[in-house]
Amino acid sequence: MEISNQIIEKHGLKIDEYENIKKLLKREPNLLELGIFSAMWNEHCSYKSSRIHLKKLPTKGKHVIQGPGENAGVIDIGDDDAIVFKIESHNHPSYIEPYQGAATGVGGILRDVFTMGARPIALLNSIHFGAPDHPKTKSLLNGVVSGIGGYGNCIGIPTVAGETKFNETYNENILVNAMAVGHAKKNKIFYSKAKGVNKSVVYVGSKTGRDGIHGASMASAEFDENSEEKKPTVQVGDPFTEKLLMEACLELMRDNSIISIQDMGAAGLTSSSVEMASKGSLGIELELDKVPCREENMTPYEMMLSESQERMLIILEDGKEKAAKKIFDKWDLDFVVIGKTVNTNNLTLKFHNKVVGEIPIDALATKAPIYDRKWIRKKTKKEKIDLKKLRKITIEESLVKILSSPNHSNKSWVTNQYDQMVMCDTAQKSGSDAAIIRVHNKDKAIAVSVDSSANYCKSHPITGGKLIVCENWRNLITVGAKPIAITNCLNFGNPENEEVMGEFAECLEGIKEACEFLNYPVVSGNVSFYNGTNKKNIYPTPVIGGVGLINNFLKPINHILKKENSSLFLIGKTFGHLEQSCFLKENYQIFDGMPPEVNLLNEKNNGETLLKLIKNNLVLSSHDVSNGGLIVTLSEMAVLSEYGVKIKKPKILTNLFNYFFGEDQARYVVEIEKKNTSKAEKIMKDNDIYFENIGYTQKEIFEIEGELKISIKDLFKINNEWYNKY
Amino acid sequence: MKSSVIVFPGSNCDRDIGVALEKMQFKNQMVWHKETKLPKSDLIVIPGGFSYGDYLRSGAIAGKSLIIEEVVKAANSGCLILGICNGFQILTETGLLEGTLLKNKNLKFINKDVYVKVFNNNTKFTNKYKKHQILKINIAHNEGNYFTDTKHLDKLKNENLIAFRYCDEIGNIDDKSNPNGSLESIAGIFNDNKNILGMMPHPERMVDEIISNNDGVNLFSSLFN
Amino acid sequence: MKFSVTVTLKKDVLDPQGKVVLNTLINMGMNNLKNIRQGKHFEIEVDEKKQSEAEKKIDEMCKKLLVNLIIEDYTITKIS
Amino acid sequence: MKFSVTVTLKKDVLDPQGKVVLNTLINMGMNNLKNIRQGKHFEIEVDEKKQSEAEKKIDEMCKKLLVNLIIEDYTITKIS
Ligand SMILES: Nc1ncnc2c1ncn2[C@@H]1O[C@H](COP(=O)(O)OP(=O)(O)O)[C@@H](O)[C@H]1O
Ligand SMILES: [Mg+2]
Repeated sequence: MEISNQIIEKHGLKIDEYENIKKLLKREPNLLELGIFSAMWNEHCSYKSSRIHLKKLPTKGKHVIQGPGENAGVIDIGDDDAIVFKIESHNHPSYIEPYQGAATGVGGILRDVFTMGARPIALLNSIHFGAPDHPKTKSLLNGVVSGIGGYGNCIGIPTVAGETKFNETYNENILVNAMAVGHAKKNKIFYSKAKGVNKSVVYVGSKTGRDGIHGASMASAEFDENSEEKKPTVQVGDPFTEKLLMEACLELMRDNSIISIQDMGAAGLTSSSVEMASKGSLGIELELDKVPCREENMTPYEMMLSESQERMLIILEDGKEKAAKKIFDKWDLDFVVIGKTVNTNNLTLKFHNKVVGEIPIDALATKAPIYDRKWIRKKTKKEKIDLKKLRKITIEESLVKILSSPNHSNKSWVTNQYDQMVMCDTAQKSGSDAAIIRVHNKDKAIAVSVDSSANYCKSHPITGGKLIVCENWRNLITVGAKPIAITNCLNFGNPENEEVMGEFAECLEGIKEACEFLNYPVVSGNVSFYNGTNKKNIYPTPVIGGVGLINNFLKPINHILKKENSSLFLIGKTFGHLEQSCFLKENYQIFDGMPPEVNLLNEKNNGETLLKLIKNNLVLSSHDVSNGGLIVTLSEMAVLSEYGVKIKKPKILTNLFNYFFGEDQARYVVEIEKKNTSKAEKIMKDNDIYFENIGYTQKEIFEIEGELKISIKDLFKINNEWYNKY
Repeated sequence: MKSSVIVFPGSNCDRDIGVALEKMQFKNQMVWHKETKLPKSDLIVIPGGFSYGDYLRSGAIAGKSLIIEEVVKAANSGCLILGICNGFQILTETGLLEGTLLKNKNLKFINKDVYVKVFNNNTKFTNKYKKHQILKINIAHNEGNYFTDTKHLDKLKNENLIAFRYCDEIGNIDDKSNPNGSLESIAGIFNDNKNILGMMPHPERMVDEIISNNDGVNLFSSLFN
Repeated sequence: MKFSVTVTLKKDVLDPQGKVVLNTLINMGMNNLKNIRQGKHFEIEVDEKKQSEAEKKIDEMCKKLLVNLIIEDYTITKIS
Repeated sequence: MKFSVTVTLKKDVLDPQGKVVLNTLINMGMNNLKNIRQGKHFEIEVDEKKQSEAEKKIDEMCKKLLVNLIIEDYTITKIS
């Protein structure tokens, strides 16, 4: 078949990229080869626009066993335990078919984790929808949440934390990011690098169908009016088969049969085989007649590009085929030797005894294009918002408005659809700053949280980048965990747009700076570009997934007030920063201005001091101050508790709105039993952190002296209405 | 006491119940569904999860597996059988328990802690609980909406075969405290001989104070009486 | 030979799914809608020469697995 | 008027349920079984005089709620 410009374009390749392909091949590719190039060279697999920026992130540290570059990152949590984790986006498929898109997103990230030899122990998700009144939002929300639940519940891994947000910037392009966390033995981690010539390449799992052909290119293309046409590429998830595949793989991993293992994710058989070969500087030869197919008459093109789910590629040690096959037979899964490693450095594809495609591995991997795309810095306007000019409201009105808003309403409508307890190690479920998962049979636990803040990142990407890392770090601290490392999912618009690329570069600068300062390395991640429609790009939405460690785990700390008449301390200084705050957004629809400033030094000191307080058993409950400011933080501590608060009027800021709704960073509220306050104060003083005693807890009533008095039952109602009415 | 936990492809609470049984001093064995012989056991547990993906109908395909014939034999000779969640669904599919579990009334998966009231504490499974004791216990299911015909329902009531009913914190039984639309708020039932218990809530999730609470402990310790 | 099997809930069995679907449709403004019941549908292909044999087989499948006879009814139709 | 709606998965779309049911039936000894695909079935009753009107309505229900057009096909049949 003649390769026309139209065919090239259909494959998401640029004409000069095609010229490059011809040079590398020293000839014209055939259609199969072109398809393979398009899959490997698209943004999703090649990271061509992001690579040079990602390189700057700190990825090393004393806990890091494996940084970015493998299926997932691996950290050391002491003894012989390792934690394996990663986050991934499934934005475009979820917009087209929310249930299956979200479900297969969960399935994909789980495979990334168990491929490395880890048993998954927790799932998280970050989901962003358009405005609630946008006609599509409701069904997308329903579909995505039940898809995430459907997959995780069935396979039996608890979904323990996440975030659910609404913003019209996602009207035409929702975000669905899923994170999986697994536990492995330190000396039993499996990698994708092939080794040795003439080793069996084994296909295991589900059969190959015509699902998702060109899914990876779709993930790297903007939507337009014709996106309906791309619909047939949606894959259907089969969590039952994934459960079998997971158990079978983990069983096979108990001995030393596996040289290399790689899940078939985006670009299926193509990317998995190329990646294994490329890492091992080897070639790979596949006999496509042997690929287990679900449909009749499948072509090599379809087999190589299919994104059927629940499949893996394994390179086995000599002589292990029989024993391995027995395991897969037990679990009723296909197990077929479809090829071998070779020393040619080529990907060689045979079909009906003919070579139907032959491509040098490095042309697909190391020689894939890398772009230093043009980008421009964000110009920010520094205009002050004059509160005096705004319509007058009371503190109570404003609090009610925020607590009942879609973004701040209680999320149990979402989280009740997820099995959070299966595996019986979830010590802290959704609803707190971070979830806590005990390491099975051990007296230690990990804490996990995902966070993002698109508004902050939009208004000032560098600060926004720093802020989300800090917020994520704080969320782990408040439950008493030492933050260890992060994964990140970078959801951005079209990288060919200079502003978008600028947002990307600058957010990464911020992330890098915060991670370096906090000693919080990045061990895995994912980039999703082309989020947007018709040149309207989404707000930059990097999502940070953090993992922390709790040694000597005895009982979970969370944000729910525990006792009557205990003291409440506010750690960190309040300046009253209201720009970009919920207060201005929810009450006045004001979206301008800069996000709050980040002071990494204070961030670190305040956090580490709170950890000391927790270690010394002085903290009854704690919560970080984030969106909505101090008053929202306090309400969240009260609504799920039997206790309210009595807060003194502040001495430092005269404007109560600045004080109570300001979103200054590096702050926490902690509840400390009266008898322990002097001990706690001493620790805080010794560590030179700023703190205020802001009041105490009391029964049932949420109160600010002379300003507001409301029962926590009412607050609870206000906070729990929205989802049920939606 | 010796226990066996039957593991189907897609079971996912098998490890959890295994851990709980061992903690409660059972000598436990896991039994893969393809086996044709059951080890000698005082208690057989069919665990929660999504056997065969819950495809077709929850519990239907597991109900046809080889090992189930052995379970039925054991049940008929008086062995104690406990089906939790998917296990309850499987027991109804095999006919060891009557009735069926339909989709939750809101058609959504529900995972949360709910309250149940002990209705019959005069059985092998429940003798350590007080009558009408209220337990806080976790549920996690798509199909927990128990349904049966009126004849059987009358029998359940008359012969005291209802083990647990959903209630609220202080014991009220009404539509509001019924999470899934279950007939008469039924959360668990016995067979005629009371040697088989099927229940939707997960007692194995409630045997560890750090994780949840200890409200499930007595279900297992009762069996030693 | 290809058959279709339709499985429906018996009349006196509660159909939570149908009920929710009905309410949703009514809320969406579908008036004059009186009732909806939801069931399952199977398309089954068997390699059999005689229709009567095939039907017998399909009936057996229904009884043994596809249908929960306590709460469901079924009908078998030949398609091709 | 009463209609039945049959919803089936499109041809190339994976049917995990059908696959498991097929394997189970084969394991149960049902030979000569070639394929099974599972779908949904609705029985819908509408209060409408004109059949064409009724059908239009049902078609709308399918498109708006009952059918996931991305992965499913459907057919509408009048029963009574
Ligand atoms: N999609 C979701 N999946 C699981 N948990 C969620 C989801 N959305 C929100 N949550 C949970 O709800 C709680 C509140 O979320 P959020 O307001 O984002 O918290 P924070 O500001 O502390 O990050 C958290 O415990 C979070 O884990
Ligand atoms: Mg928080």
